[in-house]
Amino acid sequence: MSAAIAERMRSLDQTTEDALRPPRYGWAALVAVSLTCIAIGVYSWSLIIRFGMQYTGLNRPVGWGVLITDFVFWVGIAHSGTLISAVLFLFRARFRTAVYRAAEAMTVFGVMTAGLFPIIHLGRPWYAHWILPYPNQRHLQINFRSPLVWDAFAISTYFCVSAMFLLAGLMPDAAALRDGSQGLRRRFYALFALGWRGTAEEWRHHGRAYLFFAAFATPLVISVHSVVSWDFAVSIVPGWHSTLFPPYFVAGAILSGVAMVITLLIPIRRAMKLESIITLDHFDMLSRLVILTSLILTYSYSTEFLLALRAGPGPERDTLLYRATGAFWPFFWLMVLGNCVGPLFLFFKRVRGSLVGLFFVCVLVNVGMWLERFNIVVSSLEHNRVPFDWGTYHPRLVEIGITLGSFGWFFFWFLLFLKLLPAISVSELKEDAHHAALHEAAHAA
Amino acid sequence: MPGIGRRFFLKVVSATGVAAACSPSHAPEKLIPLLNPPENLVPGKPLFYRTVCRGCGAGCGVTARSREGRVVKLEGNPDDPISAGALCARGQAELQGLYAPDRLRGPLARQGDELKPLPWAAALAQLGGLLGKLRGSDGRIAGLRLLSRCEPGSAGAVQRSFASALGAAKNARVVFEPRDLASLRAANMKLFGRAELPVLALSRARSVVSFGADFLETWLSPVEQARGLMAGRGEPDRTRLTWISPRLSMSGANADTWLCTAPGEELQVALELLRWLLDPVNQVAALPPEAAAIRAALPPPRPLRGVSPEQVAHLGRELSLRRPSALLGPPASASGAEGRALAAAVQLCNLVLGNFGKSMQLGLGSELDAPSPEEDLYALLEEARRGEVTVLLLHRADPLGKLPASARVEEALRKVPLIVSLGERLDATARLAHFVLPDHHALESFGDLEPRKGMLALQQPVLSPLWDTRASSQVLLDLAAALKLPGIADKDFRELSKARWQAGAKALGAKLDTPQAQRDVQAQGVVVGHVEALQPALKLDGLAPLLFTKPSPAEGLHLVAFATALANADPEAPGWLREVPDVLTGVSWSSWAELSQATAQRLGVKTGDLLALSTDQGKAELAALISPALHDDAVAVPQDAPELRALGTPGRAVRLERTGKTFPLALTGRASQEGRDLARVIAEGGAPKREQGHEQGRTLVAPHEHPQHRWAMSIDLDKCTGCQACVVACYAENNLPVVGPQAAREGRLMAWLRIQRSVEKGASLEASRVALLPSLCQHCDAAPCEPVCPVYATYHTPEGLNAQVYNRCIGTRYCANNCPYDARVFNWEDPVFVEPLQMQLNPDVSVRSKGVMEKCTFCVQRIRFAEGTARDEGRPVRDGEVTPACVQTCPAQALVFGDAKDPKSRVALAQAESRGYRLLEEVNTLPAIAYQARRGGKG
Amino acid sequence: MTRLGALLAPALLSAAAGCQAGAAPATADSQEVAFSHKTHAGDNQIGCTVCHSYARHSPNAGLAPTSVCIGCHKFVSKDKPGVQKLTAEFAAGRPLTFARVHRVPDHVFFSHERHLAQGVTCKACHGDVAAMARDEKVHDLQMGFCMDCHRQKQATVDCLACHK
Amino acid sequence: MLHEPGVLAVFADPLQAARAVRAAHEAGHADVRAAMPAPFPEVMEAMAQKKSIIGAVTLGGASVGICLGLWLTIGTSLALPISVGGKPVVALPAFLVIIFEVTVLIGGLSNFLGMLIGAFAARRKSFMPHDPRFLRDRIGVFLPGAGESARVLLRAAGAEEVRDVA
Repeated sequence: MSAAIAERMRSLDQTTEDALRPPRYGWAALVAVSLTCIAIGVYSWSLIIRFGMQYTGLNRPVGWGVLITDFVFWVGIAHSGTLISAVLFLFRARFRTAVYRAAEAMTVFGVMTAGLFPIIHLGRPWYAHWILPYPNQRHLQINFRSPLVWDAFAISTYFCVSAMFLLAGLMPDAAALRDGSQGLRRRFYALFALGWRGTAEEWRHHGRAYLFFAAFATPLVISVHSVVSWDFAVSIVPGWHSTLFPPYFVAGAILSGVAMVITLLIPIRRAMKLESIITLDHFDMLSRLVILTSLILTYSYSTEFLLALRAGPGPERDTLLYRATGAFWPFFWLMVLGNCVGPLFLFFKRVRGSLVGLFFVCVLVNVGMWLERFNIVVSSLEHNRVPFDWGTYHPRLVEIGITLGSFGWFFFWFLLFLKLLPAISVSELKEDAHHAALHEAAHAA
Repeated sequence: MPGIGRRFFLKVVSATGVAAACSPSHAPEKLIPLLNPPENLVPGKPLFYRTVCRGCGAGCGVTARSREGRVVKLEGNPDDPISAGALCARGQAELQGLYAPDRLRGPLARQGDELKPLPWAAALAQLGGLLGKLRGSDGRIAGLRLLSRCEPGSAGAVQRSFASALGAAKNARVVFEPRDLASLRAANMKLFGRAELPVLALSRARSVVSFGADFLETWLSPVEQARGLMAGRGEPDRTRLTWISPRLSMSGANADTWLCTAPGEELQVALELLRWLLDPVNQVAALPPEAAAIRAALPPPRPLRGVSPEQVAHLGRELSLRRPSALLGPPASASGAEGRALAAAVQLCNLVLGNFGKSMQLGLGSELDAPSPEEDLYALLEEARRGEVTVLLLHRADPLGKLPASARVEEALRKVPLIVSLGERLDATARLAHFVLPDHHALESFGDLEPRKGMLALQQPVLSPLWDTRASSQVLLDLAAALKLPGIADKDFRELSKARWQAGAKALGAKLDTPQAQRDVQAQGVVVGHVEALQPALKLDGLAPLLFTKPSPAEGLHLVAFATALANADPEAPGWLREVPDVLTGVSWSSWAELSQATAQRLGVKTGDLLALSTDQGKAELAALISPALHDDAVAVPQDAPELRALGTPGRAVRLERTGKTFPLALTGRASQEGRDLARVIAEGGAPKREQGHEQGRTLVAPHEHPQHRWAMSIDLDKCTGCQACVVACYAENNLPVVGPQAAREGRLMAWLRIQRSVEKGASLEASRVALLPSLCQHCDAAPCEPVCPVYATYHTPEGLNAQVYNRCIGTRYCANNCPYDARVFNWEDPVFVEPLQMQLNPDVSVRSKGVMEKCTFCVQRIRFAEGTARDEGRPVRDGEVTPACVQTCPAQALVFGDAKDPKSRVALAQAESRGYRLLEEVNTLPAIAYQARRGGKG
Repeated sequence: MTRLGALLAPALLSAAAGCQAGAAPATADSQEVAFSHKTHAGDNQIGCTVCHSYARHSPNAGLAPTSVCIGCHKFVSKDKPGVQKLTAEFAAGRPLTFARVHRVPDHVFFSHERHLAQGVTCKACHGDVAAMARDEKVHDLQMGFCMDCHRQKQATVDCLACHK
Repeated sequence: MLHEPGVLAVFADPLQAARAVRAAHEAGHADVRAAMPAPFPEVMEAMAQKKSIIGAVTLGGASVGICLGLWLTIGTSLALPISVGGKPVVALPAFLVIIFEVTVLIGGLSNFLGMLIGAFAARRKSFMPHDPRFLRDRIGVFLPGAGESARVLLRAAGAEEVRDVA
């Protein structure tokens, strides 16, 4: 009995430590690729900084394009993590333990990526700090009535809280690794262990703190993407100005986030031999989340359109019809395919069960979600209220380069994380392991 | 805690510390004081000079605003009866002509194949020597010719005396105006014995009919005519305008009726109209005694293709009832016997309707230095080709660049051994010259001219010459002195001109006894005497041959040339005139060829296709543009288009082929308002329909009050002609950069004020209307752009302006997205002002850098200036004292600006007008700008 | 709560008023001639607008044209090397240059005329120049400095008063 | 680092460890200390610790956040009132977003710091011999200042090993 438990725990430690030694060349290659992308992105941005936004495809009337699309996309990606770990924690959903660490990491890096775009897309990024309330001699502060200021606050808060949430969970595992390693590695893990010893006293505080984090993070998740949606909903641009946006965006964010988690976990699981820990049941649960959120999204889309059509002739209707039939109609229908139709296949156990099918659906969702943001941002601006100014927008290389760079940036951090920190929460698994053992004992008896 | 230590923490902290510590620093700059203070120049304060605009023949008086010795803005001279304070787009752009980078910066002389710089003294000495050698025994040069633009003043006098003293031929001096209304001149000569152009008083006309005469763009005196026509607009019984032409041009867009003739059919229509008026059965009242004789001289009627007899009759009836009226035409592009015939027919209609002396005045047009008849010019060229011309002096004349290729000018010029060009820039002709002696720009020179009888306009430099140039007249005087020409005593042109205008002014009854009085007149800019218009006596002889006619042109495409208020098609035009999009087509930076939709469909042509046009004269390639308001048989090309020279004079048949290539036209704006009713048209006497379903001005929060002023504007769509003078004025006043064709294509024009167009398709082609809407920042009380700015870069000032603080802007572009009027403009790149154009920049307005949002400020600098003056004089700001550049320059006076808080102010009254409405009332932004709906035809 | 905020916020604002160093002011040394405001405005009591003659009726205060200097120095202290240099340069038709001490950025439209009309003394911004042998920048002339004075004197704090 | 003598027992099975803890309590050992790789509920219950005060800390932080948010938004807006879009200078609905975010931020920070400080303090005041196994697969129970009786008690509970900490 007792030996069995110890055995389980040991094997858990073993798998984690193995996971920290992923296939060397594959890993290095991926890092190299992401670094290249980052370089491309940095160069592209430098062009904008030096020569102005003329290198983007933006114009009058389309003032926002791919860069803002990327921003919303990455904020969305950043949403599953906290949802999975915090909300499911509060719901005591056990299946979370295996996957939440990776998801949280994704959240943190997602926010780190998203946070860049509000700065990149500025005409004068060197004055980006003016958007923050800091003491200055001008007697002039910032406009708290502007959704962009709300953004600045929401994003930074979200980053801090989810980072601390991640660190709190990491402490015990990092401590274990610390004691198991020497030299630089030891110091590195010591940094994350923050002196953790695993005494009952520490666990006492840790337990409470973790609960509160979950309690904070849950409303935060809702608020952050609501705020992002207000960037659009607060304006009076037809196609943006809608009270539906906050729930609609949150659902979308969760959908894209969970989809991204699945897209990442499937290969990670293979590459790091975590099959024993991240089982098919986990994916099954996650894909149920995908179905749920996708249905909510479908509902939102239809509401948006029905309301616009019921509103009768006018900018609102013109804009939405344009979205579906205008210059970017393929984007719109691809979005519908990815976000509404694709996930429906997950109702079939066969699709849900096969990782290939699941992976495919989730990639499709990711594409669909990016396109959704693009459609909302661009098509509404293309058809604003004055028909004389109706125009079109075509992304330019610079914007594509920066988008590429953002992916590079995200995956660079994520790869580092996989190499250096446990991608699964060992301590919580150990707790489970003990329960499992008890169950077996009960069965045996 | 093992591992993580104090040291690590400190590292992080110090790193941030360093980053914070870095801050830029300027090198100390040097202040360089003046040696001697210039009198009456106060740095930082504007000086105003009165002079004359020489952009076209109209001779509008202008006021030039000068700062620190640089003229930064041109405005109309309020004391001048022609401009009355307004100025057209081309007039505004004279400024860029002055600072044009391609202006000649010093004299050039030919050495071998190329023109090399040469000091003035040397150049004049050489030239004098050469001329001296060429002089014959009688001291004259048989082969000397002087080709000059029209100079109705001292300059012309000097040239005449020079030509007659040195030249032998009787027409040694030929006056050449490519845009002259020669046909009208000729017709007036033949009909009334007066080779002059009429002066129009359209404010007196109740109906105006234009036979394709672009009298609001370039024809005769557009500023004055726009003011005249629009004086009668706005009220219920308004001046009616009928437009008779194959193309609905800008002037046509202001018409209530459009008779869409087949190309070249205007003549027939005019004759039929005349015939109808004279036909006894129509019982037109008060026919003149000559009526019968005229009727006798009329050619037999011919069937009309484009226009129905009913339409003619309808027009005739209107004209016979609504008197006085004014019939205008033909356009400058009309030429030859046909042009003369059309002109004659039009003038006879005026005579029959008794318009002369009322709306149509003869005897006022200046007879000074009238352009020579075409024959003289062609004779000169022929002589040159025969090698009889030995010396050709050109003063601001570019025959090679302006005359059709068929005139074989180059061949002629190559035969001339000595060509001297006295111009501003190295135009086509000047490239062939042996001496290029650059003239001052009009704004740099002294002079005087007689724009019309009983009027004297004084020209004075508003800044010291930018380059090493010299007044042409002075050059001629110097040469005369060097050659000891008999009869030319004067040495100094300025003195000569002064003596001349003072004499003229005295003759007009001006008091000039004291120097102060003389200065006052100079400061006035114009001397206005009184001359009565005369009743012209019709010369019946030769009437029949004059009213020559030919059958309406057959089916098939014909070339039509049209004038535009701007000069987008003219490669030599200044940036403003090229970049500001043509008001009807939205084209900037290139020439184009218009086809009707039907024709385009028939030929399978799309806008942007490169077409090969060919006539019996030659070929040219032009970008196709599908026009919603053009006769199916017409291929319309802007008259500034250089390609037109190859194709020859308009009216001739033209063949079209697709080259398969496309041309990247820079097009701006969609010519439709999708039924959103932004530019409203209402039946005469009716009131505009109000927005339904929401209460106006109702907000959740209390409206904020404006303690002192609430600056507001009112725009009368019934008066706006679409001439875009306001747009160009805005460019000039507010340092708007010219971004060039590429950026224009990408929808990145920087204009703060634009004229939006929308074509309202009617049942027939003729029924389709063009609605124009000047659109600028509406300075909303509840501006959607303001609350979304994170850094307060835009906000609402206590005086009701929607302010944009450039130096605070970080460029989120959120405000632009959220502006329902798309009134905000983003700086996609750093502005470029090619040397020396930067000298024109207005020092009272920031030059914006890349990444910054900008927009109309209601010319806040001008508001501040007026408020400052008022405060210095200890009085409140007067109504009409504050005028943004656009309002100031509007020839039609369609824009009114003022303080809406003052219930008696003109703007407050205008805003209360029954036709008044605000743009996009449904979004409830409470704009400061009120529009007055246009009154559409008979409703 | 509101009132408390109102009370505290300015404190926060002015807290780090100094922390924005901005551009390093041009120093008064490296002047071509050792011009001393102390001698002119101080000891000899020459009014500011004698040399800065435009200050009262223009946004620019203006700098004394060399001829104005000569006007006095034809007679006064001709023995001083600086004055001799001045006379020589003037004779040669070359203006003397002075290192600029006070400057505001291009996007600030400051008007001497308006401020003098409202009775603001030169001292208020330029410090007690009459006591300076070498000019020094006493106030940073940054926005905070202007704002302090404008609020204290209840002058306009509308952005467009200075930025256009 | 402070150091105390006592008896340390190592368990493989959380249930046995819990049993040991309870036994120790019954035997009158008020101060029983433990270390383990995960917060096994049995053991934690047996330890019968008093509730952590982190809740209070976090609540404090959050309320500070609320005040900071109010002060920042309302205060700065009143410091230089600027009219935008005809909206009131103090627009609470808009400010609520900021206030919420600041609240969560400060609350979260204090929560995290509270936890760190709590853990740090615990390490400072009550000594628990460290052993890497306690972070991996073993549970340590430590009775400070105990003697032979404790050793017996712990062995009885099923400890794998029991040793004195001098």
